[in-house]
Amino acid sequence: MTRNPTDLYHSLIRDQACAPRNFGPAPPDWRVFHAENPACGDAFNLALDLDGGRIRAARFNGRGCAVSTAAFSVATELLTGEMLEDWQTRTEAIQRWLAGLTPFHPQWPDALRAFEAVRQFPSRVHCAALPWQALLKPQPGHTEAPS
Amino acid sequence: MTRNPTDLYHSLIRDQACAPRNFGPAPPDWRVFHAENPACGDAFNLALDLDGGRIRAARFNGRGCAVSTAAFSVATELLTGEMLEDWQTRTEAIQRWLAGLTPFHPQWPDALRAFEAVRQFPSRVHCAALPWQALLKPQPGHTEAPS
Amino acid sequence: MIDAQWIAARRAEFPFFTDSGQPPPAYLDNAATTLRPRVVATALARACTDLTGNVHRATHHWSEETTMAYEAARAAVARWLGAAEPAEVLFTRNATESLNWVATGWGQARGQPGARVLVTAQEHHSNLLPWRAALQRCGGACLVAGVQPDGRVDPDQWHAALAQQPQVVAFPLVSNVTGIVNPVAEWARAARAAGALVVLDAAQGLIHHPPLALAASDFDFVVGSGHKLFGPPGIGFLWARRAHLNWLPPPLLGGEMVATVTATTAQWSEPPWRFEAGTPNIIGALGFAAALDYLRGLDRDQRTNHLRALTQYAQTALAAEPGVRLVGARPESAGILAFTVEGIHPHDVAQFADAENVAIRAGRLCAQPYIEALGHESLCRASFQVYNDESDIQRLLVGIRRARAFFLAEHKP
Amino acid sequence: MIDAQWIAARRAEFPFFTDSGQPPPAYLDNAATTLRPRVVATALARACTDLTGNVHRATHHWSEETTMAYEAARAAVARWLGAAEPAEVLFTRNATESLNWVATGWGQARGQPGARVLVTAQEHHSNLLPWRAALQRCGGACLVAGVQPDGRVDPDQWHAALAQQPQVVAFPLVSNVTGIVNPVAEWARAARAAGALVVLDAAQGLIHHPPLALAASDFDFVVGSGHKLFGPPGIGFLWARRAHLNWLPPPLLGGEMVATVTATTAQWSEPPWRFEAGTPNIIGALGFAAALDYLRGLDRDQRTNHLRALTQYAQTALAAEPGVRLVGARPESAGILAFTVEGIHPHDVAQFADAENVAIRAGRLCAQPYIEALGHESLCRASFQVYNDESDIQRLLVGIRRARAFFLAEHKP
Ligand SMILES: Cc1ncc(COP(=O)(O)O)c(C=O)c1O
Ligand SMILES: Cc1ncc(COP(=O)(O)O)c(C=O)c1O
Repeated sequence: MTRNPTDLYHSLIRDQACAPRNFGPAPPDWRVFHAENPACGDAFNLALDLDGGRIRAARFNGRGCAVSTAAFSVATELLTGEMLEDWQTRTEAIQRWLAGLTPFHPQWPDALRAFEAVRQFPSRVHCAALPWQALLKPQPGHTEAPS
Repeated sequence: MTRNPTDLYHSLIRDQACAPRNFGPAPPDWRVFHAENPACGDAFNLALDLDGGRIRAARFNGRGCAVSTAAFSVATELLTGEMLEDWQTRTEAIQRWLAGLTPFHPQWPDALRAFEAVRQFPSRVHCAALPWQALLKPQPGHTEAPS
Repeated sequence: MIDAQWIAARRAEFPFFTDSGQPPPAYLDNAATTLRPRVVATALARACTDLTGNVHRATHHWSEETTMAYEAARAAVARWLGAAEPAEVLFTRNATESLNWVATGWGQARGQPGARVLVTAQEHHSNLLPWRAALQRCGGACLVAGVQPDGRVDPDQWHAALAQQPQVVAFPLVSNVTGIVNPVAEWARAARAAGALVVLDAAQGLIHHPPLALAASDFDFVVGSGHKLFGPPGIGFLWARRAHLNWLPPPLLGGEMVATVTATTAQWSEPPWRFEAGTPNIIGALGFAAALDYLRGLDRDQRTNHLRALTQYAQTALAAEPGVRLVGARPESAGILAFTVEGIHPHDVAQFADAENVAIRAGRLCAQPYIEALGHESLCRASFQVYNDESDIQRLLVGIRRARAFFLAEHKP
Repeated sequence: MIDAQWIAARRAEFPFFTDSGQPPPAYLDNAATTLRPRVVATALARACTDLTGNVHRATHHWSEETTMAYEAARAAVARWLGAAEPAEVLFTRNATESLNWVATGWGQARGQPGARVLVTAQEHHSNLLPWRAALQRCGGACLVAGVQPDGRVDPDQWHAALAQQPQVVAFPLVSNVTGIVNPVAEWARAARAAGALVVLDAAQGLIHHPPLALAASDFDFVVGSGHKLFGPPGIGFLWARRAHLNWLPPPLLGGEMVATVTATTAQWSEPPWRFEAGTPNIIGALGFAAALDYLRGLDRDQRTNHLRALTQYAQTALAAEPGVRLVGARPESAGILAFTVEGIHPHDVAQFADAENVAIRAGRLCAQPYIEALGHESLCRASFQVYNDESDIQRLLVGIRRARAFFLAEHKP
């Protein structure tokens, strides 16, 4: 055991987890995305105020661990003012980076680097990936199980 | 490997397998019992001419290995003149003896001892037990599978 | 009665400890899966090397020997469970599969519109979802007996539901979340008296439980997993009374389980083989039997006393820890302790525990409805075994304190 | 090209030979299950000892390591099969279960009254009974392409049945009875062109087959078993195209395969985990991966040449033996040889072979309809692997001669 959890909880992650930005309910006409991490019981809604394809504002709501909370908090900041589609096409690559499979993409915003240490903690990759997974899951977007 | 197959094929077994007694079709009004050994593909009918509970005559039909053929041949000889129920209540005990779990019962006819060596050949126990299993399976007696 | 020497002797039997440095790691995730004693690894390697050929198939002596070894493992499980005969024990891959076989098979053979199955709000998903699916298919309804705030199943709700005459009553021996031990003998008696089939999910807690003596019990089906009993993962059992094996449809069709196949029909083999289509996990079965052997070699009273003492120690220590709240903790807990740390997500607590070389589990614990009924979204869980001692609990406390120091201290510069 | 030195090197890798005396036993039951090289036993023991905790469940690093090892085994199988991604590989207990999952799942999701599934008269029961059951449930019909007297599937019948537009076309890579290698790439192309789902039972013959390169193939589902590939029993695979895993219903419900469970609903996890409910056979998966590693280390050409040469040697030797009749023997046989001995039941032949320390299989070989189509009730089968040589065949001949001497000589005194 040489991994240090304080690496994982990079100061940005801790800050955003303890004082998340853009947290709370969103107006009902915003588009809602949903993601869960069944292993830890995290469940979040990400709400986007869309103007055509552009994200005017983003908010999130729900409960989860420090890493997933911070990931959503950071995501709301990054997404504001961006084209939704641009980030939707990026989510696969971000998840691959988090999983340690590919290097950081130079065109991604630096704030994402706060999650660099997650790459050493395989069971936390899902937490950090959660907002990006959500982007591909507009509600209702799950496979509805038959029971 | 110290087991010798010629032990298994005790002279009585070989004789009865090569020249089975009471072999061939039986009149249609005889009561038919059926047993199979799926592992080797043995399948036999045992037909009894019943007078009340007493077996007037017994015949068998089908195809199988030397051990099962001899077992049916011997069984037809042993059963003739006996009460069906007496042998039905005995079949469990005979199978247990064949499986090597219990000693030979002094009241059983000596001819059964020809199958003594089967006890050293676990995969042949089923073959020798087949006629006794059949006794509990008057036709139709199998679980009909749904396909 | 925490006997350091006894624990040291246990640790010496588990490569997990002998292969790791000092201080020994604190493995407190035993409810997920137990560690495996060296004898089990040896049994697997030996079975892999010594057993040749397939079971129940060939005339050659190697196959006969393999068959005998596999059937001896079945007999060992049957003996351990107090079953009437080995044929009542089916080898499955795990308790989840066992429960699916019972629920799906019952639904196919006996499910009717309006049929009712009674479960508890305490269920592991594996004893809930198969029943819901089976009932949905046959047009029946699932009755769920709720839990009290203390985590126990509400007896009034349970008896009221039983009065609705469910065809099946299923419940867990021990909750995998809170370690609560259910009054299963009493429930089984009542359910049987009400004419229901009684299904016991014994995946959790069987390792510490007095012998179930199934032959003389009121249970109809009992399931468990080898990997919670010091055995390897991938092997479990379904015990069923002989009579039920005659109506339970075989879950898988194909080689080995069939006696005769014609162009349009098929006749199944006898139980238990009817339920074991294809080549089974022979090596896993032998590993499981070796684990039961190991378990039988440990004095039961000593095990029980150790577990009780350590659980009480842990309950006391965690209850006294600032910010920690126990969930559903009871004196009779089967070595499982659920808790939360105020203001910190269980996942983050577990991460800090891991940094201290302490394994605990965090999350929904495959029992989401139960956890929500207790007012939580996720929990931390520590669970104990023969190789755990007080220092493991102390190390867990260190992890908790570090997590609190990190997250709750004033951290802005 | 039977290279004694190469065979000796192989034998040294299998404890079966190094642990037994001289002459080495002749294990000719490889179509039932292969022997296991030492590296597999080592891998099992190591996985049992070194892997701690459950997969996909916990935050602690032991569980993470176990998860990574298990997923690496999945990736190894996927690579070996040439799958597009590891998520297309589901771990099952054996090929039989894999086929049941496909047939039952297809029936549930897509079975319709009047649906048709085309199989061949060559099928192992495991690729026949699940389809018949699924079709019976949905009110469909099973089309069976018959075989020619030489044991091969009749191409006219097969194409005529395909013209009836079956929804599914299933066939074996290699017959487990005669070793006949089917033109599976050609069939798959035709079946796909006809709009059918293509299911390949690769339980038999995969070990000798050139890489299937599944991603670029015309198959939709492929199944196999580790124990026929030098791996342990109790672990198999179902490969399915990613798109199919979205409609295939999960066969077992419970822990691990579910994401969210509410009072009335449940949302499944992503494939492949959706299909692996409960604690999986982690150790078996690692043993399987070790076996594939071993297999990959053996030069493919050398293996193929060895097998072809030995099969031809055996075909020639047995064909020349008085009283022996080959059944369905062909030059391209995948190391399997079916035969009868006139006047002696196959079971009795196998018994005399066993007395010579020769393992062969006798009986219906889990393919009763095929054997009956070939005009038999049961057969003897010898099947070959990298560790077999000519002396094994010679010893089999001795057994056959002894059986004939015993049963066919004038024996009355
Ligand atoms: C062609 C074929 N299909 C299916 C099977 C079933 O394999 P398993 O017993 O591993 O499920 C076999 C094995 O005998 C086989 O040869
Ligand atoms: C109460 C209970 N039931 C069922 C299961 C499922 O066990 P398995 O994963 O071995 O199928 C578990 C294991 O977590 C359990 O604790």
